[in-house]
This record gives sequence, structure tokens and C-alpha cells, in this order.
Amino acid sequence: MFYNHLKGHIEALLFASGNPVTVDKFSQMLEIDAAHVGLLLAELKQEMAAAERGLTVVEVAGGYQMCTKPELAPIIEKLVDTQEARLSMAAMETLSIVAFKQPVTKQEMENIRGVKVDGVVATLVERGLIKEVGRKDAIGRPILYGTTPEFLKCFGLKDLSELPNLSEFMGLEQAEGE
Amino acid sequence: MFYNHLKGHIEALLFASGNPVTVDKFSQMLEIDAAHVGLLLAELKQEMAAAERGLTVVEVAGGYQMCTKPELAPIIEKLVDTQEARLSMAAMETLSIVAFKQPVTKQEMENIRGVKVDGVVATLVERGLIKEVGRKDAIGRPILYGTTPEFLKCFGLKDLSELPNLSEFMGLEQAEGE
Amino acid sequence: MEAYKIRLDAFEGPLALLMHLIEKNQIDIYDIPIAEVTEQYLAYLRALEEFNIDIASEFLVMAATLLQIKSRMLLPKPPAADEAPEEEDPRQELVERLLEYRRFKQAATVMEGMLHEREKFFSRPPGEFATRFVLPEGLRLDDLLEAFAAVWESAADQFAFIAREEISVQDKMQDILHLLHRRSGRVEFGETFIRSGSRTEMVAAFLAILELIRMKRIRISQDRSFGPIYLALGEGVH
Repeated sequence: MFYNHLKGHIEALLFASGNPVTVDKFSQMLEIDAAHVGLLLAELKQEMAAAERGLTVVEVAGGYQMCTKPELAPIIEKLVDTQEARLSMAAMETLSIVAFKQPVTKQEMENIRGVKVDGVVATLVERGLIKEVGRKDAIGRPILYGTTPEFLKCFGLKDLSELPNLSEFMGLEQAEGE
Repeated sequence: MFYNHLKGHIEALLFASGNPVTVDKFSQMLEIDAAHVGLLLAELKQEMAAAERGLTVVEVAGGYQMCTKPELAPIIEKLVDTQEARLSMAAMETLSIVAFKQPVTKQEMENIRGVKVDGVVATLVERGLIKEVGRKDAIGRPILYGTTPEFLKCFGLKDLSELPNLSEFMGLEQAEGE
Repeated sequence: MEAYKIRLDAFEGPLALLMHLIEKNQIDIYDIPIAEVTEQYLAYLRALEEFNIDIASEFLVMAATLLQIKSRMLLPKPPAADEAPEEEDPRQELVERLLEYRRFKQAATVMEGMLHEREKFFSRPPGEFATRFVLPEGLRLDDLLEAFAAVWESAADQFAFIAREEISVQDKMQDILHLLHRRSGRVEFGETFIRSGSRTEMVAAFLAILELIRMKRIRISQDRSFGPIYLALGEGVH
């Protein structure tokens, strides 16, 4: 391809950014059109698939991110301190409500979980997984919460449409109820 | 080489570490001897030298570190957010004091402006308009500030001699020395 | 009772506790034996009390709800008239809440799995690029001079209170005008018109210039960028 020499540029940009980089951003930085960026990314990814390579490129949060290959996780864990604070079950449940029902108020989360969610919501906001996205047009104009790009990054999602369909879980109920 | 499959491990470890990794550390994590680590690193580096690759491995601080290739620096710079720096009135006033009275200490700027200048001076230094040029031979050896070449560029000046000699006009230096 | 002791404070809320009871007893969620479940639920709350653990109000609200459903279940059903709509099961609302809760519990489990998978991909922390500031363009020397005049003026105000008036601003204004007249109305700004070199004279001179400019008795001009700056007598004030 004519733009082949730009593959190294993409590799370097992915490395330097750390965060996912959008096709638009590549297109703008490299001054080539989006279609070519797509081709270069695909080629790069294919080359990285070789067994003697340790890195890969994943599509996440609307962009592309350079990561180590998942099968190398055990070796990387020797290096990196992976003692990140894990999300409690309460936090995970609340996060799933926000993810599937967004935009959603604290009251709505509390109705589903049957307990106060102030503490958990504060934690999730602090972690950058959810954020205020507006106000509900109701008495008291309560805050509406939604997920952030950081949420997509953490869960390895390209966008929200990649979330499993909530109705699948309902189907499960019905199957069980029969 | 027998250990060839470990090249990807080294690549991934270099990537995930960010910091330089010593040969000993590699040797311990991969459970191979240091000589082999050296060979694998050399091979990795050679492969990365190919034109279509954007990264390289440099030996630094007693270890090996993954970096973008130096010739790609201009493209990497495009990741940097640029922001038009507006100069506040306070910044402009302080800058004018430095310009006409340089070299000048913060205390001297404060005497003229009648307010603390720490924040403004920090901003001007950050923007590259002024810099430390020495120490005043006085109690506490306070830092002296002067303008930078960047300052000249901003104001379209060839050199400092193009500035009107206000300090002479006002005899500031002498007056304060009294 | 043993089970409760082990998990005394393990339940996030009343729905979690109810789900636990339903799962433990392998109850069909669509046909909850409400009397039995209520009894077990209350037994758990009593166990909490025994251990002096504060019971969150949500648990008590749920206890009341359960007791109410139980009593409604005990009421004899009115004879079913053909036309009358079928009466709602008193458990209906609770079942719906439990189903909704369980749905999100399952969603949470699925999401945890996703998180776990994603954690196998190690990324780098974003490169630390300090935001680069593009310096403003087209700044003029005049901007700098104006800024300096402004700051010096306010500083001079402060000095004026403490400085002994050896040379007054008034005197210096006269002096400058005199000098200008003698030099045919124009003096280069950089040229000194300070006579004694004392601090009070400097201050007075600068204030005098500012004052004369304000009164339009003199003008400051510059023929071209970075050219010399001139003081000149104001028009018609010769």
C-alpha cells in the first residue's frame, strides 16, 4: 500500500498515547483518510498476531488501544502490581443498573437494589466509571447518571451497544420459571 | 533460537513496564539465563529497526526500555494537546516588569505590583516567556528572572536591545539600591 | 439458625436476603410460600438483634411488606364472578421486584466476567504530555509598555503616601513641559530628563508623564514598530 510507511507511525502513536486513539484522530495526525487508517490498523494487527510478537491492538471505547496479548497475562502479572481495588458486589450491581438503564437516578437504582446507593454511587463516580449526565425532568430535578468512556475501556467494550442484551437475562428467568 | 517464543514475552514486558527493565529481571521472570535474554533483546531490537516499525528498545539506566523511534518525534508531538495561552492582565504586568527590569527577583516584582507574584511567575515560566537567569547576591540568594528567546519571538523583537530602556529612565535599580 | 450466624451482616439489603432464602430453599420464584419465607426472614432479623447489630430500616420495611402479603393471602377469596377481572396475586409486586433485582444481579455477574477478560490485556498508562501552550500571536511592544505603565502607576500611588515630597509631581510636570518647549516640543522617550536621580524624582517624573498624558498636554508617539518612542507637546498647548 502506498501509505505502508505510516504503519510505524501508527504503532508509535498507539504506544505513546496509551489510551484508545480514534480513527479520526489518526486520520488527522497522519493526514490520510479514515479508510486508509483502517487498512493500516488491520495490517498492523495482523502482523502482531504472529507468535513471536507480544502485543496486540484492541478496539475499545470508540478507538484503538495497544495492549499486551491476553495469553501473556500470567507473565505480565509478575511485573505489574495488579492489586487494583476490586469492585464490590454492591458496586458491580449498581454499575450494571447504570449501564443497562442509563440515564438513571439514584432513586431508581435504590428501587431496584432495595438499599441506599449514595456510597456506592460516590465510589463509582470517583473511579470515573459513571458520571452525572443531566437532570431528570421530575420533582426535585434529580441527577441522572450514565457510564463514561472509562467504563467502556475497563470492560473492553467498543461502545454501549456491545453490552449484552438485558432481555437475555429475562429470558433466563422465564426459562427457569417454567 | 530455542527460546524464540519468548521474544513476544520480552516485547510485552517492555511495553507493560514502561520503565527500564534489567536483564536480571527478565532472566528471573522468564526463567532463562542472562545471555539468552541478551540475544533475545538484540533480535527484538533488530526486528524493530525495520522501516515499518514505530518502536525501538533503548538501553538506559542499567536496563532496557521500549520507546518510540526518535525520528517519529514530530508525529508523536501531534498527540500533545495544544492550547492557546492567553496572558491575563496580571501576567502581562508581571512580564513587563521582568522585561524592563531584568534580571529581577520575585520580591522586586512584588514591591512594584503590590501583590504576591508566585502564581503569575510560575505561569510565565511554564509558558516559556521568562526563566531563571541566576541568583541575586543578597540575603537568601533569591532567584533572578529574565525573559527568554520565546519572549522575543512573541513580541517580534530581534533582541533585548530593541526594548526601550525604561529602567534607565526611571533609575529603578539605583533607587532601590539606596 | 447456623447459616444466619455465619452470614450475619452479609446481606446488602432485604432483596439480597430474600433471594438468598429463595435460592437456599429452591423455591419457585413465581409461587413463593410466603408464610414460610416470612418466618425465615424474621428469624434472620431476630438473629441480628441478638448480636446487637443495627438493622437497616430497609429490612424492617420489607418485614412489614411480607407480613402484609401474608395476611392478604390468608383472607378468603371473594367468590369469583365471571365478569370481574381476576384479582391480582398479593405476591405479584414482590415477585416483580425480585425478578428485576435478580436480572441485575445476573447482569453484574456477566459484567464481572467481562472485566476479568479485559484485565488480561495490559495497557500502558497514557503518555505524560504536558499541555503545550501556543503563545499568543501578534503581541505588540505597546501592550508591554501599557502594562508597565499601569503597574507602575498603581505602585507609584502606594509610594506616594510614604515618600517625602521632595519633588512634587506638579513640579516635575512643569519641568517636563519646560524641557519640551526648550527642545522644540519633542523629546525621545529613552532620553533621560531626570535631574537628581533620586527615587522621589523618578516617581514624580513617571506620575507627571502619566498625568500630562491624561490631561492631553503631551502625547507619546512611535513612528514604526520598535522604533524610538517620543514625548511631544499636545496639540495647541504651546
